[in-house]
Amino acid sequence: MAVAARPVEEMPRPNIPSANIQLPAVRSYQQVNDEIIATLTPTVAWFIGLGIAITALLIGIGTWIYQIYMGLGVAGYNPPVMWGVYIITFVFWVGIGHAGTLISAILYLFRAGFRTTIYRCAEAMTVFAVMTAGLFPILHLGRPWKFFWLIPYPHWRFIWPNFKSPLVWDVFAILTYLTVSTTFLYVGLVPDIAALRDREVNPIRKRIYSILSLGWRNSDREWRHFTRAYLFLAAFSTPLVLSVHSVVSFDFAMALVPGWHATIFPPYFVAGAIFSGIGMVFTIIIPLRRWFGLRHYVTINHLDAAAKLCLFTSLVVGLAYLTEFWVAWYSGNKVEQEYFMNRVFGQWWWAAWIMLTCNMILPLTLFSQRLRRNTTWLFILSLFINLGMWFERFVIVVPSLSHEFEPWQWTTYAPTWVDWSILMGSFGWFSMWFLLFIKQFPVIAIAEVKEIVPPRLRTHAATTDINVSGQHVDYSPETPGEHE
Amino acid sequence: MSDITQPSGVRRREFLKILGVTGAGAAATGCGPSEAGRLIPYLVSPDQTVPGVSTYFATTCRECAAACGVIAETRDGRAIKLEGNPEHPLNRGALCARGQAALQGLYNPDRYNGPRVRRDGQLVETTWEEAIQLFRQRIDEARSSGRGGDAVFLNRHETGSFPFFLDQWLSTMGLAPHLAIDPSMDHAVIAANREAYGVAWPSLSFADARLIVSIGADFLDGWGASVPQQLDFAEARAKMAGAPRLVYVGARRSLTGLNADEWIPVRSGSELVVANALLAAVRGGGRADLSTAASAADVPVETLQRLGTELASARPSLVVSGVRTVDAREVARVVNAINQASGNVGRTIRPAMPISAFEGAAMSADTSAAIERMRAGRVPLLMLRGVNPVFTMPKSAQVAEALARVPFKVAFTSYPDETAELCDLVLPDHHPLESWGDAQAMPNVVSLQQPAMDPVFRTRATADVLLEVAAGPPAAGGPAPPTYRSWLINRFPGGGAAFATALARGITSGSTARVTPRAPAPADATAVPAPVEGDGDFIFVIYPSAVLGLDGANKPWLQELPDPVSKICWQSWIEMHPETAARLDIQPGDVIEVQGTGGTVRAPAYLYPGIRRDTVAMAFGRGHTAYGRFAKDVGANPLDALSPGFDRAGMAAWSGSRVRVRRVGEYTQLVTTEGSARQHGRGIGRALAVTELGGAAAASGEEHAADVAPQGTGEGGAAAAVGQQPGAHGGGHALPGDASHEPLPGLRAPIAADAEGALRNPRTNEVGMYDPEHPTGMAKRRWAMTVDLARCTGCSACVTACYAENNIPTVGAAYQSGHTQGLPRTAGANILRSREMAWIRLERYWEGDEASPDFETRFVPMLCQHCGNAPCEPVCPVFATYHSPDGLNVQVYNRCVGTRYCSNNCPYKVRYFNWFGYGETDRPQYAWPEPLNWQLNPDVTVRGKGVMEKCTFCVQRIREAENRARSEGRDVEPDEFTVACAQACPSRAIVFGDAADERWAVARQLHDERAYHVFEELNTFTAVVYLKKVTHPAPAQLASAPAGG
Amino acid sequence: MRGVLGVFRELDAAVDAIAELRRSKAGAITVYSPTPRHELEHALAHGPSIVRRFTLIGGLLGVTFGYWIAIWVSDYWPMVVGGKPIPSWVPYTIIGFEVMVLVGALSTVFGMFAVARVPRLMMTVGYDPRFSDGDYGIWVECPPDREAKVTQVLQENGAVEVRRER
Amino acid sequence: MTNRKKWAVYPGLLALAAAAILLSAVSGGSTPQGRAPEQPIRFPHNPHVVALQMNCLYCHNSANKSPDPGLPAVNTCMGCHTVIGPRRPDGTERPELAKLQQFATRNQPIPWVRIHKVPDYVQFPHMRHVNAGVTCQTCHGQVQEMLPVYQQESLNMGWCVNCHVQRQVRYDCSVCHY
Repeated sequence: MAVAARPVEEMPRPNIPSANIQLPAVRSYQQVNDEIIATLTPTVAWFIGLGIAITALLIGIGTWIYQIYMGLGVAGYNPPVMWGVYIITFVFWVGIGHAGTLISAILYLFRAGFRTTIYRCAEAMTVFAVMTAGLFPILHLGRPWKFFWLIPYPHWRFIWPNFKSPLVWDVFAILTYLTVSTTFLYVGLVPDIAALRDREVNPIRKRIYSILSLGWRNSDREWRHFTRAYLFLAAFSTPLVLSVHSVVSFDFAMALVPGWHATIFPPYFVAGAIFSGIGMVFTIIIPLRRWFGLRHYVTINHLDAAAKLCLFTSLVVGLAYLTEFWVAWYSGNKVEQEYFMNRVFGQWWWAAWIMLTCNMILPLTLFSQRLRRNTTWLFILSLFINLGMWFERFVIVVPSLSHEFEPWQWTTYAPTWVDWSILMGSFGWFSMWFLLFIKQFPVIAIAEVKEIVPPRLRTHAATTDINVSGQHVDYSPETPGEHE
Repeated sequence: MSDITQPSGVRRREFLKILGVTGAGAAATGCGPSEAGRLIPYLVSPDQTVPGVSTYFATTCRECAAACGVIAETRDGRAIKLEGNPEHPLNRGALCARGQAALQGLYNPDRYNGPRVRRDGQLVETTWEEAIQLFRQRIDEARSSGRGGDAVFLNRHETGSFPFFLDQWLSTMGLAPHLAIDPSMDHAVIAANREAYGVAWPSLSFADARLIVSIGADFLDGWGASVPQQLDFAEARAKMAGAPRLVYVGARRSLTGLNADEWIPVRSGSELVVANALLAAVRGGGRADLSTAASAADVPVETLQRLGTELASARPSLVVSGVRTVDAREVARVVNAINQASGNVGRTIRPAMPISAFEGAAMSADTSAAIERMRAGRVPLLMLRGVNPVFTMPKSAQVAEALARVPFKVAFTSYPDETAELCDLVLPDHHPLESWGDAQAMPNVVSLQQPAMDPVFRTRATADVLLEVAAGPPAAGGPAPPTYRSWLINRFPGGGAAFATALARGITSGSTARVTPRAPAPADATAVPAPVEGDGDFIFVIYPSAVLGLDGANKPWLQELPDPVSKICWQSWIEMHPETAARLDIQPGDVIEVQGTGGTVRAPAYLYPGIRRDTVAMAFGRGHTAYGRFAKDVGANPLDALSPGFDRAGMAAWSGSRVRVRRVGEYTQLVTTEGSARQHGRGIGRALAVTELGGAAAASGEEHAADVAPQGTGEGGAAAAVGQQPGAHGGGHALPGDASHEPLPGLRAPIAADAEGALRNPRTNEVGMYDPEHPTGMAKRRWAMTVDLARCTGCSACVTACYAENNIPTVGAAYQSGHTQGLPRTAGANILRSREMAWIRLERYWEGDEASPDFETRFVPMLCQHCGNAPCEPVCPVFATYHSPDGLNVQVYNRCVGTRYCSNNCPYKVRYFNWFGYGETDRPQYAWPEPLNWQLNPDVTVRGKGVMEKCTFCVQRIREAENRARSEGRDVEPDEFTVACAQACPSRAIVFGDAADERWAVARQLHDERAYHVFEELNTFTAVVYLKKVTHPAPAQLASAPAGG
Repeated sequence: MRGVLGVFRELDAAVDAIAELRRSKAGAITVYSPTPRHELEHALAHGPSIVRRFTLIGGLLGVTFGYWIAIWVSDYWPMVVGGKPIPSWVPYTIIGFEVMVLVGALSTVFGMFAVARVPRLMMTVGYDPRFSDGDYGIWVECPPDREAKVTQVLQENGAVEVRRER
Repeated sequence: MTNRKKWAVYPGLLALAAAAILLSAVSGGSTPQGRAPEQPIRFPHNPHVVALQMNCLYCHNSANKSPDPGLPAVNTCMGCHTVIGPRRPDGTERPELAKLQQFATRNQPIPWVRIHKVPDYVQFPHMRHVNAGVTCQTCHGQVQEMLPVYQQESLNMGWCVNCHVQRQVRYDCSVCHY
């Protein structure tokens, strides 16, 4: 029963994600608490960042009020391009919101250990991204004050939503996803909040943490049901995360618009969503681990493993792009063919090539191990991926609508400052929540990190520990994966 | 939820305010002794009318001289819609766009509200008593100085009693007779006709011709009496195999040119030579003339020769001319000679049945002479009514300067136009819909005009003002001055009772007093082309805008109605051939400057394949510097480039002068509703040659030969031409995306068949989705429509009729552009973003090689197809659109939240979104500034911002008919009512009705062998069925090239 | 509630103490650990969690409700859209699925809370803040006469601190 | 809501009761039911309808032939009230009739305050209902007993639809909304 220590036999290859998740520089549970809770202290830079985010948000809100008062005409809509930046950004944020649940749920089920240190961050990102995304369907409505008509609530008129409409599916999928991922995040946070509570000296904060921690005590009963519930939540979230972006893709695939009406859309969208989500995780986690001094938690090995996932999804997405073309050609449907020619070599070539470059070509660099382990490159690439994925949705939404069946109604589209400032406001909204989150709650799951930190044992001195896999190497700066 | 419409109570208040007006209506129909305006609202109940139910008044349209009969629909004392009077011999129930838009002249927010007088250089409001006193005083002064004979009265040309009345009044007052002006009329043809036939305008019978040749005459759209001509032409075309071929000869393809089967692009100015050659061909001999003519006209000799041969053999034929060059009258005379030589007179040209509207108009040269007398300071008093010479005469004629030399100028116009703004006294006239009158439609047909409602503004009928002036200052307690109405009734044979009876129909036989026409200018025997004026590489062609006419620019419906040819609105443009533009490195929208003999004009370039390479053309109608918020500073006036010139009959010569053209270096985006001008082989507007009719087995080579889509993508693309299967007529098709069944012969809308129970399976008890016995409770009724493209000319009257009926907002005015971000705040900004709201739009596609003159045009009225399996319906999350039991695709405005998904999923793109609060009074984009909103149809919800709208198949008319039928205890009768577009259509191309009931005309039309659905391969099962256009290739072309046009 | 609380630094020490306490049937044992450890679970040898029943029931209820609401709503006011059947089970599967996940996930969490006795409104005896930090704790609820024995077992197995609480 | 299916909604109501109350309030469930504005003339329906047995259509004369029921013109009132003047035979004053006479002599319409109003996007053809045998009182309540007249029914959509369902007449959206 007791864990026996075995001598270290050989150094594993440093970048096998499922096995090599050790945190050589983390030696004890106390260290985990100390270091992670220390990141919660606000800094000047954080206040500045928060200020910028709130400013952007306020600009977005002001613009929205203007838009509600005047009408949607202030945005760049150019019928028949009836959907524009707002729906693009909606899909963009929903996509971002997929990485968190993927990392916390799917990789959990797959026992991919590298998720442990990044999942909290990704999950918080998910929740806030879905919160951001959820605004856009309301924001793009002609009469946003009537948005609740999409929700099936009992009322005297007895008209209910049309359950055959993909938009109602969207409502269900997004609300379910938001609820479940928020629950998931919160449930995972409870033991950590308990840890914060136990450390806190400020009575008010302690009180708040007490309430939020629900009186969590780390007892065996709690842990037993917790782990089981967490597993089921993960098991639910896995099909959910696949379904959500499938449903979002139905918004397009169920329509008969050329360029939308394709059975490939659900897997294509899911892969794209995960791809974009991992891109955003890189964008967030790489600066964060540096600023918070958490490089020995989120090790280069973890990033390397995530980069491989990124590469894989990029390949899936690239395949989907090519399949779309092929299907358009093979279908013999002239409308479809003309649309794809127009998309890539016609009116919208620039958007299509931004998309192809950022999502299909640049990520190929991740085949190189050196670049995978170069955080600077990963960060730059992640920015390109974010851009590329926004443009992917642009390419799906706008060119299709602008080049439909009816040639007389072919048109163009150009967003106005209203679109851009609401887009900016959405980043402000997201950043505000995220910044607030990282200073109130640990961005690395304290309790879960402890699972991969070797427990202190009587049979060993405190200096040499083993990990759950029975392996451990002493920390040294030369340990592969620790260099940047 | 009041956000969706006007604030509640407005309608009620309006109702209270206006209810008394219906008393005037009652008087108008002769059953009440009281006069308009005497009834006090809510004191006496108007026994003729029922609140909430429309009352109809027959009256006369005065938008152009033709004087069609209209029926004004009034509701609670307000005129809300104009329809053609079915009993009127001219328009027979149809009404053009300009006629429809008369309502916006009536309710124009920029009309003068009361008389104005110039004080300290400003026109300020005054009272009628003072204004009339001043007018009377000035007349006395002019008369007492002995110069009464020099006074000038310019009246807009009209027929009927008023010109006679006016001259009578003028002579009573000791003033000179008036000049009747209409610069849009073809005076050259009138002069030639009078020489040849003794009447100004014989009626034209297209249906009896075997060949129609039009030398520059846009007879479908603006030339002559468009509506009767269009009705007759459509009847001719509907004869299919026996229909006449139409050849258009001219430098620019007008709408008539686009409807022609052949276009011979002769150089502007060479029409006379060509006409002479044709005359020679008809008379036989004179073959030598052909090569001269061909080289002068810059067309192949063979073309002219073939036309000559065809013309000589086709009897009867019909040749008309309508050129505006200095040779205009000579061309018209030669054309008359051709018609006489071909034996057309009496058969296709009927001098015995003339259209009277064109009698009695003065030539432009006469106007010019009067202006010159003003410039010389010899005119003591100028009076103008309905004319605007400052705008309609070239800037180089310096009309404004001449007017400045007149000591006192009186305008009887109701609108602040350029000329009125220069006048010293404005005595605003009633709108024709507010006033009494009559018009001579045909020699024995008088069209009566009665007020449909009380005056909207503090205006007075000019005739009444004149009577009051003549009566002298009113004595205290004396009898009221006589009115024009009583004058009319007194002169009416049979007196008041007969008058009242006649008013009910709106027309009566007889003839009004006629002004003796001025003697025609002495016939000049020459038939030699006049020398071309100006220098430069290009020939300038100016044509009157068919949509706007002379004075339509202040009506937003007309401004927003895309030009039938260029599809541009709220803007002026200069037409130029694409190859010429490429040579000069001009892109569409590049501003170009035309420098003519009298000045320059600037406008963006529109590249038009239907114009000669050496010609630039421009429409006259925009470019106002005054004239209210909708007209001012919109577009440019092509006359700015001209020096005044006249043809030998005295008509202003607008075309044929040489000009220089240069690119200015500016760019203005074209305000066009056109996306792609090509169908890309998608089979939206389809056609077949006349030879293929009647189940001919020959495969239609015409369609795919016409398909030269530039984006053909290899074999897959070429093979899969959607909806244009080469084998569609000959059987055999196996291509993906094809319809599942043959469209020929005959086609029943599948949903209609379902509604009739055709999909029922008696053995399994299964019924179709739309079967009356289906649990969803479907009615045995399927509202449907056919659109006959063989009849449709693209004139766009249906579009304006739809605007009028359905409260569709116009969105292009400059004041509505303020919040359309990222675009200049000029007129049309919303249309640059394709936000026009036309529920029915006229698509105009080029087919064939645009580089050659043989390209063909397809006009397709596109409206909501009311699909049986509508793609828009299932995607709406809130059931704001669904399929009603009687087959309508319903849009519920108050349920719509504005996701716009329905529009995305509509393959026909016929759904329109309220981007701004066009229907909300407190928004800057409000489309109906007071009192334009008086016109709003109370049966149709005014849509608020953020909701989707679309064609409803005039559901309010369906419900009204159902209500009426139910009240009378019966079912709706076949063809009892129709929708607004069908009712207005001057080509009778649209038929509406119940497809599930064979007694309706539409159900029979569905069996036509030309029937097809647009995008049938999408299985939308549309309720709108199109009938293919029929082309008539030239006999020689038929023989040599089966591919045709 | 009274009993003895032992604080352990080392995992194997706690495991050994649990084993011995269970053998001695000293009383109800509650083990605190900063992170869930299989070693402790094995030592306690509890049966499987019953949270899954909540999951199952919640999921079934959810999917039923999802289908029911969609079908009932379309049947209540049958409006034809796009020529589709009034109750169309294919699209309604999406509703059924999403509601299943929603209700299933929520009932899992509520079930977990219920069986794990969370939320706890106030801290009772037998807890030490160190348990969320790095130390393990064993709380043995026992009558006063057993306290000495339990204390001894805890101390023998390496507890760094043992205290009686009530 | 139909009575027949009332039971079916209870599960939904239980599940979402709180949200329903909130959202119904904002979504137009509110109605000016019971509104009884002050009118320029305190017109009593009772003596006209009950005592004199006048038909509603005498004054609201287009209710059976138009979507709009119509209001009586002042001269309709004055048809009788020139005889029945503001002064009773015993010399006492009828103040409301004096007001009416003032309106008549000043040639002014009576600015009645509207009570029953459906939104502008609802088309309510009175004649269809009147001719189908729906009494005025069904929608307007016992007007003959009211002084002043007030709005008795909610006139909201659920109320309309309930009747349409019960009477088995069409109740899809385009019957009233276009």
